[in-house]
Amino acid sequence: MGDVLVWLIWFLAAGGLLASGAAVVSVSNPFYSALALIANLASLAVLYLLLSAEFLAAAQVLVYAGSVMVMFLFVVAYLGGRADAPWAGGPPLLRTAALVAAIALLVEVVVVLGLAWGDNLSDPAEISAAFGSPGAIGELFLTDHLLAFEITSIVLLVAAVGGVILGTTPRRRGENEHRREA
Amino acid sequence: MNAAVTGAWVCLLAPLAGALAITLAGERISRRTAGWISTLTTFVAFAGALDAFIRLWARNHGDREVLSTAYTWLAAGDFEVGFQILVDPLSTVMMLVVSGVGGLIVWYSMGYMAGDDEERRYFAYMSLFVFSMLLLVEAGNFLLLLVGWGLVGLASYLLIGFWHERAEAVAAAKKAFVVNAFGDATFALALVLLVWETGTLEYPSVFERVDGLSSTIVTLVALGLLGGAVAKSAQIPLHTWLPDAMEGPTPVSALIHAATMVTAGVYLLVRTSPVFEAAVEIQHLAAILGAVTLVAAGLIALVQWDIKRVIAYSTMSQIGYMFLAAGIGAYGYAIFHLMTHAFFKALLFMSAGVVIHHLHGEQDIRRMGGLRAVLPRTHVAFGVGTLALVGIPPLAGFWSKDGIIASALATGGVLGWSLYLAALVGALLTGMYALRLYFAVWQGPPRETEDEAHTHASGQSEGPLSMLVPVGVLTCLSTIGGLLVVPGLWKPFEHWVEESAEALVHPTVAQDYATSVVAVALGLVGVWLARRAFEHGRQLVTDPTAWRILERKLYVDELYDAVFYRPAAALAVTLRQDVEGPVVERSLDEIGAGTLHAGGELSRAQSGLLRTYAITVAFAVSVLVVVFVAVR
Amino acid sequence: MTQRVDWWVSLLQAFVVINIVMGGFAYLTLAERKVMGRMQLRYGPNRVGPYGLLQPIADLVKLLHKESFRPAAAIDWLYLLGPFLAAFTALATFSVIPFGPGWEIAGVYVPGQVADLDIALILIFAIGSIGAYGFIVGGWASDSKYALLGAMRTCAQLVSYEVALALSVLGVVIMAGSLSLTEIVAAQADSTWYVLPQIVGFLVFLLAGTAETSRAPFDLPEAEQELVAGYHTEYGGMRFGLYSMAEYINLITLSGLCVTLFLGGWHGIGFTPDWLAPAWFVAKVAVLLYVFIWMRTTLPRLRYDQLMRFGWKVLLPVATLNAVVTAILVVAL
Amino acid sequence: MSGPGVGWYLILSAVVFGTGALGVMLRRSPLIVLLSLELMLNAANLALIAFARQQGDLDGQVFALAVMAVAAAEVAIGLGLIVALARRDLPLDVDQASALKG
Repeated sequence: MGDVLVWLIWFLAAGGLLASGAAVVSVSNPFYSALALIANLASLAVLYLLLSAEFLAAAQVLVYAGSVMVMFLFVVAYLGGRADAPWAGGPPLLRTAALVAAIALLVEVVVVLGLAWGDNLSDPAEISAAFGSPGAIGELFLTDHLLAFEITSIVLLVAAVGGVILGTTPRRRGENEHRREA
Repeated sequence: MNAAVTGAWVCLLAPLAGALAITLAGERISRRTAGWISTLTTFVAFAGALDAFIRLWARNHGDREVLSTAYTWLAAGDFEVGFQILVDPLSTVMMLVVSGVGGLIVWYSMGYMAGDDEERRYFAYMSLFVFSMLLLVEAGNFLLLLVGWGLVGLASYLLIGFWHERAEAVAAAKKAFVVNAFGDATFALALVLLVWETGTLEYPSVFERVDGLSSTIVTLVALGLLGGAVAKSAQIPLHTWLPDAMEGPTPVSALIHAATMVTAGVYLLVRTSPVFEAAVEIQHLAAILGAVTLVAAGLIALVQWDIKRVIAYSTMSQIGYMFLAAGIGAYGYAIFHLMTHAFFKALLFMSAGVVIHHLHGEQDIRRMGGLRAVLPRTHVAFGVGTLALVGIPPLAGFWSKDGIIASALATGGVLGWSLYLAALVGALLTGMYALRLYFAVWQGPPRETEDEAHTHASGQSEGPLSMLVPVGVLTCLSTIGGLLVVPGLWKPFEHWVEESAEALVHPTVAQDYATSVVAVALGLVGVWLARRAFEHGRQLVTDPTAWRILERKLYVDELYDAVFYRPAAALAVTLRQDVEGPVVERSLDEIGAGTLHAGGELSRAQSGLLRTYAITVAFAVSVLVVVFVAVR
Repeated sequence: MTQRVDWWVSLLQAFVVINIVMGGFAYLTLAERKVMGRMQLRYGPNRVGPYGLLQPIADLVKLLHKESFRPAAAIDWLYLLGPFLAAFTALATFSVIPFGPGWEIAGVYVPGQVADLDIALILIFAIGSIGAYGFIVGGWASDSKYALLGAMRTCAQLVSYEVALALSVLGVVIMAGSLSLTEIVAAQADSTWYVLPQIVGFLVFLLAGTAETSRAPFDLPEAEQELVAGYHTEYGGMRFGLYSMAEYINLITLSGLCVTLFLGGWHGIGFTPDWLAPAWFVAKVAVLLYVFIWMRTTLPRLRYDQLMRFGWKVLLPVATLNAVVTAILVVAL
Repeated sequence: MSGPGVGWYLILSAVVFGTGALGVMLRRSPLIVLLSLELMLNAANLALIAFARQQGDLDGQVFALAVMAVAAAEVAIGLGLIVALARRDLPLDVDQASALKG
């Protein structure tokens, strides 16, 4: 019964993921697009839980859905009518090329996956209860991946400084209070 | 840990603290405060040195060697170097000399430098120098010794070029630095060889293993060390920087270029004597270089006109004696002469400083004369210094210099006799140039500049108290400082130093006194010659060719110019014209033009549109995936 | 450590807890009106029932009977989604807060909270941050200037103070060495209530929490003099009721969290029998709620730039410093 | 692990990635381009975490966390740019922003 339940949840989450992903790309209003991405993130969080990545699921919801996307909605609301841009357009050649490229990528990935399917994608490893816990991930970050951790922190710092500078325009100084959330 | 080491650490760190305090305080303290900080920290260092000395004295004979490690400074595999100091009889003597004489000179500087625009910088440099010199003499291993060695070079460079708006001072500082860097390089190479061959830089283990090395290696190591010593101590052939270094302030000349730094070479020879004893040829080479230097410098000193340059050549000459002593293994006398020389040479420089101060910067002895009436106390001090230099008993120079000459006699053989003769010639020359200087400055009728100065500064005394007291102290020391070694009577100093480095020769009492008679007689002959020349109003060197050769300092500078500088400059010009221009620059131009052209063509692909980029990337990736899959 | 819990027990427990919390919300509104009344030298509601005790019921009935109108330009489904999202997340957060040690009732194990998770603390913040969407979506969908401005203020304020809030808790996490609320409570029983060593964290948490729940003096999003009623200007009837409920339940949850993290959770002073644990928990929460009401009647509202400056330039550095110092001390001692 | 194998997650990830790529290549609103980019990053994250589960090795999760942090930074800067564009009354249309043209 548990097996069926997992499959059911997987199908629901996968369906949500695909549908919301399609919505992100296709709707014309950025506000809806952002909402769709939030739904997408929620579906992803469910999938992460199925993959025993509890901490990542929570972090995803907290950081991504909770803060980043709130900021996104904030900006969309702030821009109001100016946020609307033409859906697509440009030369039809460009559109065709884009479609061809995307489909080519997709087909290739599926083909590559199909080639590898039988060999080593079938049986997942045994894992302990601590798999995906904050403690285990934190320890990895401070030992094996310390450099990556430090570089990430520098990237964040640079982004924070960049955000402040972008928000501080000489023309209207008073408005940059909101931008600091970056 | 025992207290002897505490004093030594205090001695080492007090001047550093002073230098840091002055530097960090900047303009928040007055110039005078800066001077006091520097002076007092140096005297604190002296107190520490005294403490260390007394406590070491109290220990048993043969147990007077304490190594104190603060922490492991460098470690690479088995190789370890600690930040450590060595307190033994030799280093305590050096500590006392450096901090004691140093303290007096820094104190003197407060009067001499008063009113200079950058006194704070000056005192910070002085403290830095004292720290570096103490680090050099207290260093507990070769690497730390090299650190101190380099730092004194730096401090010397900074202080020679202290008046950096004067082109000559800057040039002299550069010259000193370059020549010293040459010595530092050979020194460092010697250390590299040592690490390579013995795997350690600790004194005891190096000295222990040095006998096991091949003679080539030992010779090379000794040669490298000697190179460092020769450059630092301004011995021929690396002596050219010292006379030029007189561009610095006079207290600097007294401290660095007479009393302490230039004698570091002698200290090195004595400290590392086991290495030199394992490479006898090189040790003898040191003695020979010393002998050559002491004669050549004495000769050049006969014809110089600049008061400070005369004293500078005299310094070279006296250090030649010390090298001679260290080279034949008379370590006790080498260090003894180092100490007495520090007293009377610092005294000479400081008295000369009073004269220069009085004459508002005039240094040419042709424009001096008859100052005895104006500066009576300085005259006495200068006179004592001169007689001590010449080696008239019972002044300090007599005891130490004659000990060296007697040791040369005791060595015997062709080498010993040649050195003996050279040293005696040196004694004669010393009498001549020292008295020539003395008469030119103090006796005779006053010259015109002096008149001007007199009218300008009517009522001016011989300088502030801070200048006179150190001069007085040094006068006393120059008078009685030599009594620490009286042949046949007692030799506490020699025994003390020789606990660190056992001497190879011990002159008999008879040799000692016989030498003294000859040497003093020769000195007096020199004095008599100078007196006669002065009375007849002519120079000591009358032959114009000889005069010219000596005035051009034996053409060493010209030789270096011709051998090293000109070929290098010519090569550089050739390379610039024939390689840099046509080959390198032209090719760069071509590459640049080609890149520019290619860039111009390629830039047409840069549409600036996000979507075209994204599509291009996507296509590229899909192609790459196909390639990778196909290749696998 | 964790005993197996039957799924129907959890379901039943969730039902009970939700109802208790909703009841708590109802009487919190009454308590707030009464307390504020007394502080402002008036009586507060006292007509419906003895001492006005039935006032919440009357309010509920009124809200339910109101006509549910909405602006013509509002975006239907988002306009409806907003209040539900807000109320749902507010209720969901309470599920991980422990209010007792767990009991054995008639052979069935009943845990001390609805769900015991290793990462409960992160989960609370995660769900809490989702709650912000209820406000911004509702405000945006109303298609009204006041509502939009209120929503944007809420948005900025929530995101800003969430950082300080999360950082203020870090000290507790470092000291307890766990993100699990039950373990944090247990760690406090072993040592001391973290309000003592973490007094700085506690104060920052209290201030940032006040801002997170948009309570006075940080109630900028609903500043009635400037914005009518903020993001729920265009809401009426039970939809307004849901927003109101979300805010009050958030306040209760925050107080519960504060009790759990800093005030020893359900542990009492001295020996506490297991059955009395929830009472201690409720008592501590009640005290905190009283403090919040007290603050509302006492302190004047901040200006918006002051609010932002306070959050970023005061609370955030203090919280960071607190976390760093705590980390150093924990490692050093 | 009961339920779907890693391959299913990977296919899912590929499809979402393709969708995101399509959005980046087709849409003209910079906001939606940014959102599509996030979609692509998340698809990559899903693949990383799926592999982490399959290998029983947390490295993949660590990378995913780093990707999240970088994505947050990227959104912050992207939004900053968009707001800066809007403040200068420039059109919010990636086809009209070609100042970097060579």
